[in-house]
Amino acid sequence: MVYPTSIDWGKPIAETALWVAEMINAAGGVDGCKVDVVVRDDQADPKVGVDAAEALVDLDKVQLLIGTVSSGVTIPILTSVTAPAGVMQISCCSSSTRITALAADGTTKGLWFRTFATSKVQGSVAALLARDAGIRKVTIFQKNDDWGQDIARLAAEAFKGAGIEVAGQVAITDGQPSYRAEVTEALATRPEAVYLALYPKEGISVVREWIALGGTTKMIGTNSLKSDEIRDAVGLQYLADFIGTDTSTPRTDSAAAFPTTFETRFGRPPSGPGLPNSFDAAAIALLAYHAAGRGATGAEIAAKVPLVTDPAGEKIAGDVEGFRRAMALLSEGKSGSYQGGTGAVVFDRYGDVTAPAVSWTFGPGGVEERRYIPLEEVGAFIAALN
Amino acid sequence: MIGVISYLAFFATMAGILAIAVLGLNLQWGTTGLFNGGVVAFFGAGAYGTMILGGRPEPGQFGGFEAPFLLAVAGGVGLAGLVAWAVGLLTLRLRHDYLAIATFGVAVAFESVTRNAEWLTGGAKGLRGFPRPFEAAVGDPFLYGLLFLGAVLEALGLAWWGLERLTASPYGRALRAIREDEEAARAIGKNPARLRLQAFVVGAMLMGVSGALYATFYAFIRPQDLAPILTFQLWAMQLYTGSIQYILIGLVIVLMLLWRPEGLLPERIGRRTPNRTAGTAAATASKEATTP
Amino acid sequence: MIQNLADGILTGSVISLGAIGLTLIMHVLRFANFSYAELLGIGAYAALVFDRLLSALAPALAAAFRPLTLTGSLALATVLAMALTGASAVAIDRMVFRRIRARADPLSMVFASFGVALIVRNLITLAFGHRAQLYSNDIAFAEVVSRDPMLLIKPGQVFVLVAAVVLMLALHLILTRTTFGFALRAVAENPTLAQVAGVRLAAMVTAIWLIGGALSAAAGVFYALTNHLSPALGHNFVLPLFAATIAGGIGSVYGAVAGGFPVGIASGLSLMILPSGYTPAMPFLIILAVLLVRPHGLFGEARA
Amino acid sequence: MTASATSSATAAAAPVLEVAGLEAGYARDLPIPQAISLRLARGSLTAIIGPNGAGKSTLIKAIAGVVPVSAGRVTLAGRDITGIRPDRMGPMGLAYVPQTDNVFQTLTVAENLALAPRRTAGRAARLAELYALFPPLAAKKADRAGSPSGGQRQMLAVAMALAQRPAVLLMDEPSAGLSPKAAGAVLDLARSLTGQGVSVLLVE
Repeated sequence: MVYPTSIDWGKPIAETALWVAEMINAAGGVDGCKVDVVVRDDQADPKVGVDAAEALVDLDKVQLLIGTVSSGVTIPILTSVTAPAGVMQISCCSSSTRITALAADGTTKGLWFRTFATSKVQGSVAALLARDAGIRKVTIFQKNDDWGQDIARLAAEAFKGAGIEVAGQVAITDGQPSYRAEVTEALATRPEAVYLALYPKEGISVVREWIALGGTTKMIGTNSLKSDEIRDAVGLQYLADFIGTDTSTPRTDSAAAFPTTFETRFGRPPSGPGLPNSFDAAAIALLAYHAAGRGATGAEIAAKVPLVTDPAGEKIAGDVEGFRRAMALLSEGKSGSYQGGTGAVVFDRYGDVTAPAVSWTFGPGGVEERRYIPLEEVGAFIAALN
Repeated sequence: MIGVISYLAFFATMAGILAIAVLGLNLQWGTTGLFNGGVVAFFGAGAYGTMILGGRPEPGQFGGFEAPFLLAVAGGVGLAGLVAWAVGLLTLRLRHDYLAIATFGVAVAFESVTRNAEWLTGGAKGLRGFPRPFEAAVGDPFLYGLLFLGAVLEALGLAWWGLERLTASPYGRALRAIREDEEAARAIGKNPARLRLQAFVVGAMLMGVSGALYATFYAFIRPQDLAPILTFQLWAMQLYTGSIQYILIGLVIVLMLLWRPEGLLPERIGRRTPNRTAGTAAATASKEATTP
Repeated sequence: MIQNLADGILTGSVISLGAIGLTLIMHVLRFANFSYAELLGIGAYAALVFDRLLSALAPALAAAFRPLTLTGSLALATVLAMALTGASAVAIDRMVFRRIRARADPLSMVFASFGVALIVRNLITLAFGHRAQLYSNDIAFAEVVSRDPMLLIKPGQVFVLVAAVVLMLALHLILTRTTFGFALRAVAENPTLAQVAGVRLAAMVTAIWLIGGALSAAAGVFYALTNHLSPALGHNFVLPLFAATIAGGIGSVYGAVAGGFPVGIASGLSLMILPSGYTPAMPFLIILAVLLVRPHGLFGEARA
Repeated sequence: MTASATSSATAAAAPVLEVAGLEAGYARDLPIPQAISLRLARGSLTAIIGPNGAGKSTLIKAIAGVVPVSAGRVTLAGRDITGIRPDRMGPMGLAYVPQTDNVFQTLTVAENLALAPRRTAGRAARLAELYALFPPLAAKKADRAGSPSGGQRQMLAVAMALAQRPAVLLMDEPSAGLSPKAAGAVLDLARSLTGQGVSVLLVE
């Protein structure tokens, strides 16, 4: 397993995956063997990540690699380590649509899966929410990295598809002393609302500057801004019109149960990003491993993934009991329908999942959910855009 | 056992690839005394040039000419040389810290272009490469890893041999003369400006080779790979090895940097001059102290 | 256009203030100090601590001078932070740079300065966390100075500009009216000759760190006043400070002042020519442009 | 090194400056004076002559504390001053005028002079004396020291050294780059100083 364990938001993601391994072991282990998870840190750096993955594949002889978070690290691992070596790779959190393209042209050899919906869902939902709010002209602030460029491009397409004018796209490179020039530039486009595809670090500067210069308080932001830091630094009085987007878990029992079981195990609610996704990635991967048998190769494990996520199969819960039942089913060659922290996971042929969405806003007590947008509505909207 | 060898081969491949860039740095700084603070720009030019020429076509993306591997690498290296030539014309008359920061700026500007010129470089998400040459034909990843390492070491050996020949030749002596005393070199009829530019371009082309192999190895290149820290890592390798024989060992020595600022072999390094630009003197001293 | 120019001047004043000490250090100690900009961070956070302490001790000080968000306690805290940062700069020199100076070459100094920068940044993170902090949560709205052409200025920025200019004037008076100032300029021009003329180099180096630290602290507070504090505050200024120093000419105090403004202004104006993603490259294009015309910077002299 | 020492005055019994077995500089890039010994009498004018690159300059710099001494001793009026910091030489009674870059070009003439006696007693009086001694400097007080002619710059450099009230004055090629007339004036000045009890050591 490769995750950025040295980074504060990366550690809980790794711990969640390890927790799954504990439960699988409690349920009897993969094909009767105790799962031994080797964790390596990628520091969110591509060179470190590739080195870590290479060591896992060569030295530890893994056939299954779980990881990692940043698409920029996941992609080189996929193209230079796991796919050439025939190792299956599953990630909780990489959202880049570039991986979809890699899967489409066969580079990933069907060895790749992820439990995190691509940026397309969020970008499209932003347009849906803007349309519903009657906004006709937006300007986009985008973090100038792969994620920001990706989601801003997808959002811009969605805005245009929904008949909303994109008046400007302003790139925000992190680590600059001042974003005043960028904000001035955006101000000149006189938008009715701004779309913020930013992280809190530069988001605070940009939003405060934007408001101080008299910019509109109508703002639509990505899930990356879901933090108290923004609320405290900008002030609730200026965030009344803010709408956030996020992908969501379906409103199923299994998804609803996840926070409770997580809190029982760790003594705190699952507040960081990607935790249910990490849970599901690990669970699906290990169940598929079980189905393939202890000596299986990466390709053999990958081939068993559809058995674990068969919508027609028996429902499998994400706990020790559920895993025990699932492994019994799989040993008999039957399929199951895994119901995890992100609901019933189904991969498309490129290893991608789709997801329902929510809109949220800042409230006195923290982030408050506004509206749940079911999978069907998201799907219909995206289809209508094209 | 095969796993250990395979991992070591992977590690040695990376080391070998970076060592080629260090050879380039050694020619620029060690031999000619040019303080290049923007190694990643030339490394990046090699990598991006190779990827654009050799990559597969993608919608909305310039490049993807699927050129044969060696042609793509030659193009990348040529691009690195071209960038170096233009940069050199502009900046080589500057000295020391000015040159360092000006070239550092070139690297930042280069990174900026790769991050933003999406049509050309794929933007921040990077540029996807081509399947590694002969990988499909070889089939076995372990064997292929060894073969790739062999090719890298061959390139490294070739570059090394070439540079050894070069530095031992009268031409190399002229370069060293410029580093030591430009006025004297001019007096004996050398054209320092032209020699410096040539050394700068040749060094940058070696960095381009390194970048080309790096991008080939990862089959992927993106702006984050061109972070300034890479320049400093290569500098550390160059500084704390001094002589090109020790460049591979340098990888390990980098780690000692923080708690051994005086270098690995302090007792063998000559006394330093406070009056002169002591960097040159120290580098000279350490280079000669470690050359057998 | 006018707006970008005005913004550039305001950013430039902070950069200039930070670059003054750096130019002296780079010239006298002859190494590119990559940890220097961390002094801005030290200063800004020190002022935060003093501000919280003072406003707790004397609540009357916590009232803001309208229309600024600046409070009496922060003004006092800034002065204290300047002193503390100057002292920290001297302490860092004694603990790290002076030892390396004695035995190794300038490149080791450069690498050591990287180490120092990392340590300072991590210490700040350890003590204050990653989160952005603010002196005051109020947002000071910009005043419309003119509608056509549109010109918006924040009162805080005007204050920063005035305060920065006052500090620079004070430094100018010290440099031109006192023998201490003559000695400082003498050291900046030619350290060896200054020693021959009877100037104690070690004492002047200490003085330079003190002055540089104090001015950097002021720059850090001024920046945080119109933006916010984060552990990366200093780091974000490394490149603009170098740009200002080189454009002005290493070793020239007036060059640093003159260099800060073009760097700030060009960063603002660059958006009129280049897409916003290219702004980080802007300071270097300025350096290149200046060095092409004047290889030793605007105010620099050729040196041996 | 092949330098010969000539003295205009007969060496007194107690030399004011004594150099014994001096070696200095670096093997790598400077000519090394080896085992040099010399004695300077009070009020004497001594010149060291030798070919270029013989190490005369390094010798004088070593005495002044600007380059490190690797062996030997320098004694000034009986006190060992070997290798002490250059800024402590002035108060000890030894002043040094470098060959080039010997004034601060970005400072005014007055500022240059004001630097030197910072820690000397009777500073105002001394400055007045110097301006009286060098009227051209008094006339150009407010000018940048980089602007006057070579002769006047050399004059300023000497004045800066004299401001420290030295017993011994070291001059490194004081006539280099000057017009014959200006060079003559500088040498006259050096000679006149010996009359005031200053010992002058110069290399040419």
